[in-house]
Amino acid sequence: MVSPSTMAAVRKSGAIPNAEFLLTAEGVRKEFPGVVALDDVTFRLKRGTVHALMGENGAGKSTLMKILAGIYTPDRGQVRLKGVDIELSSPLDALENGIAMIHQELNLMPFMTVAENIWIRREPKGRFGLIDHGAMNRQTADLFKRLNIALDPQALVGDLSVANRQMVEIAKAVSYESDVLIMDEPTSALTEREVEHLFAIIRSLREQGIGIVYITHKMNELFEIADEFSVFRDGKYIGTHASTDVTRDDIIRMMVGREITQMFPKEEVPIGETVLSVRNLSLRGVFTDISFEVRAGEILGIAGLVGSGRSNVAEALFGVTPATSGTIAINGRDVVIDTPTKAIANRMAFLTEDRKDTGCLLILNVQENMQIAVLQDKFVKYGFVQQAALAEQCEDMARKLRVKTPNLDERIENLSGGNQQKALIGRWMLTDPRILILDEPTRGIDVGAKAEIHRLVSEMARNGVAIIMISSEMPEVLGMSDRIMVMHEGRVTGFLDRAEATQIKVMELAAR
Amino acid sequence: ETIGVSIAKFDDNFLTVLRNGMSDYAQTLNGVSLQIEDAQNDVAKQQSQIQNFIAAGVDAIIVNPVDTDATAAMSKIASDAKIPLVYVNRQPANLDSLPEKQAFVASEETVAGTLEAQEVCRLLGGKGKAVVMMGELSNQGARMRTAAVHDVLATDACKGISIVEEQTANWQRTEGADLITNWLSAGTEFDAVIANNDEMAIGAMQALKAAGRPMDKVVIAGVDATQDALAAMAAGDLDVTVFQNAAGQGKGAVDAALKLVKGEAVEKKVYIPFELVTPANLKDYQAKN
Amino acid sequence: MANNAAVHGTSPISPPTRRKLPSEFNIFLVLIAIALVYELLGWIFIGQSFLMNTQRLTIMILQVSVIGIIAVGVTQVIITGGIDLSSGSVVGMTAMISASVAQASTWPRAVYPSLTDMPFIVPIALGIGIGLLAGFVNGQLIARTKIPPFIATLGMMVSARGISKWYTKGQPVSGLTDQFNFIGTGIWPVVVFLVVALIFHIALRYTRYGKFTYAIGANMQAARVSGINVEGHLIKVYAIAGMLAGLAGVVTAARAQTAQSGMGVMYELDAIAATVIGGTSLNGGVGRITGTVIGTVILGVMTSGFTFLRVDAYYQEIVKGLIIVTAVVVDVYRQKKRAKG
Amino acid sequence: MANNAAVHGTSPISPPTRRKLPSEFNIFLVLIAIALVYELLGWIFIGQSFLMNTQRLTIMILQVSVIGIIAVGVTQVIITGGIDLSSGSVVGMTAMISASVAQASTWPRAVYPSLTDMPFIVPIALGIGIGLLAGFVNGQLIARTKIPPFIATLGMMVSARGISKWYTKGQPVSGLTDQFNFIGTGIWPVVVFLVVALIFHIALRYTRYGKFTYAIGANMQAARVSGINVEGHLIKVYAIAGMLAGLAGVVTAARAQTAQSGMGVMYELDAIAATVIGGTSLNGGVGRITGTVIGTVILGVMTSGFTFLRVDAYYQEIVKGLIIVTAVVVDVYRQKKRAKG
Ligand SMILES: Nc1ncnc2c1ncn2[C@@H]1O[C@H](COP(=O)(O)OP(=O)(O)OP(=O)(O)O)[C@@H](O)[C@H]1O
Ligand SMILES: Nc1ncnc2c1ncn2[C@@H]1O[C@H](COP(=O)(O)OP(=O)(O)OP(=O)(O)O)[C@@H](O)[C@H]1O
Ligand SMILES: [Mg+2]
Ligand SMILES: [Mg+2]
Repeated sequence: MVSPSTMAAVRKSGAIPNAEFLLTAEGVRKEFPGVVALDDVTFRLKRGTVHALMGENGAGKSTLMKILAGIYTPDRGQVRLKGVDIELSSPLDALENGIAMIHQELNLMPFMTVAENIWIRREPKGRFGLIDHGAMNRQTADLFKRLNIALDPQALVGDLSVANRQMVEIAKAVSYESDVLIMDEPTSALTEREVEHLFAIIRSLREQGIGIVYITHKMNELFEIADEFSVFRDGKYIGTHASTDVTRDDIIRMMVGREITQMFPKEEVPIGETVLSVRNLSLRGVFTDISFEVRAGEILGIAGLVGSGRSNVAEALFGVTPATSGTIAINGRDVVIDTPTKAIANRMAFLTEDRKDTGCLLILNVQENMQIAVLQDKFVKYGFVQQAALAEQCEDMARKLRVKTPNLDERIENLSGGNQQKALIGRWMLTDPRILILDEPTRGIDVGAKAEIHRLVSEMARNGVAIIMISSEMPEVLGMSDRIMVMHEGRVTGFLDRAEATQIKVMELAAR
Repeated sequence: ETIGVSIAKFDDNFLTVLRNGMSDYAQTLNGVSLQIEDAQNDVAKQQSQIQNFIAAGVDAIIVNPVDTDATAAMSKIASDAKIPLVYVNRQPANLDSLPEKQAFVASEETVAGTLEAQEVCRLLGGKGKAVVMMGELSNQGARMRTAAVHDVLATDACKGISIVEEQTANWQRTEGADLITNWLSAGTEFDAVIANNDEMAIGAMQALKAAGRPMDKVVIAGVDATQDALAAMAAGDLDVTVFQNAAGQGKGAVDAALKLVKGEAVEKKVYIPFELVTPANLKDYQAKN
Repeated sequence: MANNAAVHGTSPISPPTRRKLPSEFNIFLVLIAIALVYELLGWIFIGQSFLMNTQRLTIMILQVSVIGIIAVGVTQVIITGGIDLSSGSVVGMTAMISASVAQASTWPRAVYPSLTDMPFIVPIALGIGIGLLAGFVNGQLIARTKIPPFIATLGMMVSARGISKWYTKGQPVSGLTDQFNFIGTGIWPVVVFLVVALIFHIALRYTRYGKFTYAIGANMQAARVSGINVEGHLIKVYAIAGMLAGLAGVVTAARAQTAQSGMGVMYELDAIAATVIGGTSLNGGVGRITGTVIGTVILGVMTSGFTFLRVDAYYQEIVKGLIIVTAVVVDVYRQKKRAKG
Repeated sequence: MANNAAVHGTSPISPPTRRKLPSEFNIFLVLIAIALVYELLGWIFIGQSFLMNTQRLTIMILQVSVIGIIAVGVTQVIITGGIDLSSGSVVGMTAMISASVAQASTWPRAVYPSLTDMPFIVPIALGIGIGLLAGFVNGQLIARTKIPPFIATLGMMVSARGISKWYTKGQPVSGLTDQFNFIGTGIWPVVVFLVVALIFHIALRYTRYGKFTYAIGANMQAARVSGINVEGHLIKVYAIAGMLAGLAGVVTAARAQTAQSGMGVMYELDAIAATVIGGTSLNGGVGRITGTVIGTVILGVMTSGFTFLRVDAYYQEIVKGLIIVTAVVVDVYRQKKRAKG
């Protein structure tokens, strides 16, 4: 075993050990209270390759990567860096040994500038040992030019959209000039355009001999960028293959352990009366003149580039940030919705796009998370919560949605992302809505869970619920929607029917 | 014998002298031990301390009341438990109806204000402008001393002295200094500073010096005759202070408590006199307090 | 529980059957430990039992019952992720105001000579009402102007203390009616404390009010999107905390049989300490009244123990600081350990 | 924002150059407004200028310079997302301890008769050292045991106050050497305050120490994965805050030419108020020393103004509470408006 600092010194000296694998993990085990996250897992990363990690939500992908990045220490097993046994006990150890990681959750400092975020701990110093902000901004501009990113180094990260923050994370990871770059679902907040951009960056890094670990739930990305992939299931290592050797169905079978026949189980259901009709809705400076209708049983997809204002429209509909003008009518009657409370009273439901910020009550348990919206008007008598009846409903719902959790008393933060999402869908289904707004319902969700969520959405449509679904994933929008509304910079640029909609047509409208 | 003692506030200079007087005296007596508690200026805490003393089975209790109006409840608790109780330094409101086996040892607060103001009046020759610095507004001593000052300055002999400003500096030296500086900057002119205690008087003195005012033009008066005050008087800066025999009060209280334990008769009120201190009799006091 | 796992799990990894102890259990152990240490030291040094003394058992809780009443309100505020620094000052203010209408006509210097000999319900209602009002103002400030609770309640702390000094120009208010004093005598303060604790224990665990309180503390934004009127609810919570501080003020005045403008100084810190010792997280979303009651009792036991063991007053504060820290350290440590094991 | 929307879009339009006012500008306006109100009221009621008086301008800052020294440390702690309740008590403790080795041999009752007439550097170094130690203990507790900073520093607050009472059994420590007293005379406290403020202004803005401080407060997890030793850094920050409280204690003793165990009571709240009025967010990640200096001066101006306008002592506290709240409300409101407009 060599200490991380010695290894770091060796790396700094420019000596390049000639090992076949940049980074390997053998027989790694990691337990959390009540969960075995990793069990005897093996992973080998070759230099100059893109190695994808695949697996359902909660399979242990992020946990393994966090071990390689020095955030967790494994309970058992051995990590080897360029053939040398090493114990990484802090993120700093990993960074100094050329391992950089883009985390699944954004890890940026919102009140600091883009440049400060990127160079934190490595700020250029000028006179008297003080930080040279000018040099730091120039360095950032150079980096951005190299990566072809158009961002102001002096902008506050808190003012950036999620997509741009993700680009900052990517630039920051690249700036470490590491030998190993781990990317944990870097594209979950990006649309096609930035994804292409990212792939260009990845390809050039690969040519420099850097090893890249790439975690994603998007199958198409796998075939486009990965050289080989490893599959995990329930914390166990299943296998490693070259991505040219297999088909999509093979991978799904390895991940899920069963076949998923239909990715978008959209049913044809009778479309009913108009339920929601929106006229000339505007929010000053954000979106303008949005008009559309949704009918019972209909799924209206909303497509657009990141930042086109889709989420803002949804938030306005639900009264989170009320519109400044325009009207909303439900079942033909004009309604005023300026708070979510009123929206719920009108039997609306809204699954927000940011699970962590506006969805989960992270430190509360699954049941408390599921019941919170329905308590607005049901299961309460004289102020007292009817616990028994409510618990039963939550149990039923969790079973129906196949939420994977030891029990409903488990803190929701210990669930995998996909299961959190299912619990949140359960939160809204309990309210028995007639209008359901879903904002990126399957972001960061594995294929199995995704198919299940799609099935649920179809089922709700069959029961006559009017559904609005915002999604940045083109196949999802095309596969699930009866009609697609496309937005660009806060305006509606067109509607497409299911029959006529294609990826190209949507992109044309979205980029106009 | 064990005597439980509840002191209103530990970080009060005067009460510190009283407390030490008490424990020094107890050490000279055989078999007397004191359990001294700090009520931190909290009535409720003091009441609880008395109850804790009773639970711990002390033989007698000495209380330096935080709030002299809250003594009725304390008297009742002690007399129900049949434990002797002595109030010290601050006059209990129920003084005239104290139950059996209870007594009071102190000096009369109004006397302090009166002695102080009379001497200032004399030094000014009955004419001039004075500023008054009060202690914490919720404190009985502060109110009684201030009232006495007003009374004196209302007498025929001293009517010529007007109070131009009156503010609290919370017994504190730095607050006293800041207050004076604020007054000076507002252009307030005065010939005398009458403070409820020495600390504020010393603060006043420091502020006046810092502002370059000649010290012989201003009469500065305080109460307590603390070491710092006596040193300031020796230096010719402080003109008047009033000696309150803290150690004497402490000793008197312990004596009274011991007598009550033995079932001997004790005066209901034991007064230890205040004494005026001026440069003339300064030497007599430098070894005391 | 083990059954449920099978039901919910797509692939049933059966979880190790964890017997779950309530989180206050830790701190209850700390309480027991402190009491036993005192008991032991008592036998060694004093030759007496610490616990086998009804008088002492009473005073232990009696002396902290006012802190406890405040802490019940503070717990709710802290669960929402806020803080209330004003409670001690509100105690002082409400003690003064309620006492001023509780004076007996026999008292020569009544504040309102025409309002003497009122039935005891009047001063009590007034005290609670003023507290409610102060809390309501806190809540309005926090919910409407979005200033941090720390600052809103710090402002109230300073202002309310000012009001209690101004109210009678610093004069204490005495000569209260026996009726009024009654609720401060004997173990009535303890009864009031425990009843209040019970009510809000039930409110937090079994009512919508409680569920919303936790939800707001866990994630305010998510609570809002889930339809909770966050502003309205926060106002309620701060108003209740103020109301309880008002009640505490009434009890304090009745217990001392007088009101004084300096009453309640620093009580807010003791109440917060009791709450946090009892397991409530200052980050919000976590906490229980049972824990707060235990935390409060720890403070009481500690104080009585000091007197019992004749700990020098100079050391009491030093040790008190250490115990507060140690209690929370033990709690954090045990929770971490349980989370691991 | 309409412009910004375009910026954040994927199409790489170069960002509009935003003219940025520093965020302390708001609070500077509040300061000016308060001063002008006093000026105006001064002419109307007193017939004098409030500001055209060098003596008053000096005392305004002099009387808050100790608070200011503490607030510089507190600002750094709050930027990391923490809080320090112990500073007032540390002032008391360090005042006592440093004064005890600063006594002149002419004083009859020196605490350490063999340590009189020491060169002034000894007591100053000792005071600062003790403060540093207290802060270091705070930092260790917070970083190692993960107890909330509120509790760790509350424990220190109680314990340090206990130590200062115990140290000389409550006796004041007087008869200090002229050398030592010198740093408390004239405008030296103001100079010390401004030098300290300048040093830490530079440290926060232009050194890695500062960047780490902001980073930890903005997102502790992000700071950690960026390779920052979060625990180590927190210990540094709390130690510095303690050191500055120690320095404040030395200045307090030198200014009063004596040390008393009750010194510094409630200073922590004034320091926190000054910090938050100055625009530092209690949520961490945001704040500047310049703002804190302005916030401190606001407190001083307010106090001098009260005396100047002869506001009744009973009303002063009530008004002080209102001003603290109003200052922060104005700041929050203006920031929201700027964010919108
Ligand atoms: N800090 C933690 N405490 C408790 N359990 C955890 C923790 N982190 C992860 N887990 C659990 O470990 C398992 C593996 O989680 P991990 O985040 O590695 O999954 P993943 O494969 O990255 O899933 P996803 O695709 O949803 O990101 C899950 O069951 C998760 O609930
Ligand atoms: N709170 C906010 N502050 C500043 N800008 C905001 C805020 N909310 C949204 N925006 C900006 O408004 C624009 C529209 O954002 P919105 O989230 O509605 O877009 P979207 O199409 O849903 O994109 P995404 O896929 O990222 O959710 C974006 O440029 C976004 O940066
Ligand atoms: Mg993951
Ligand atoms: Mg969106």
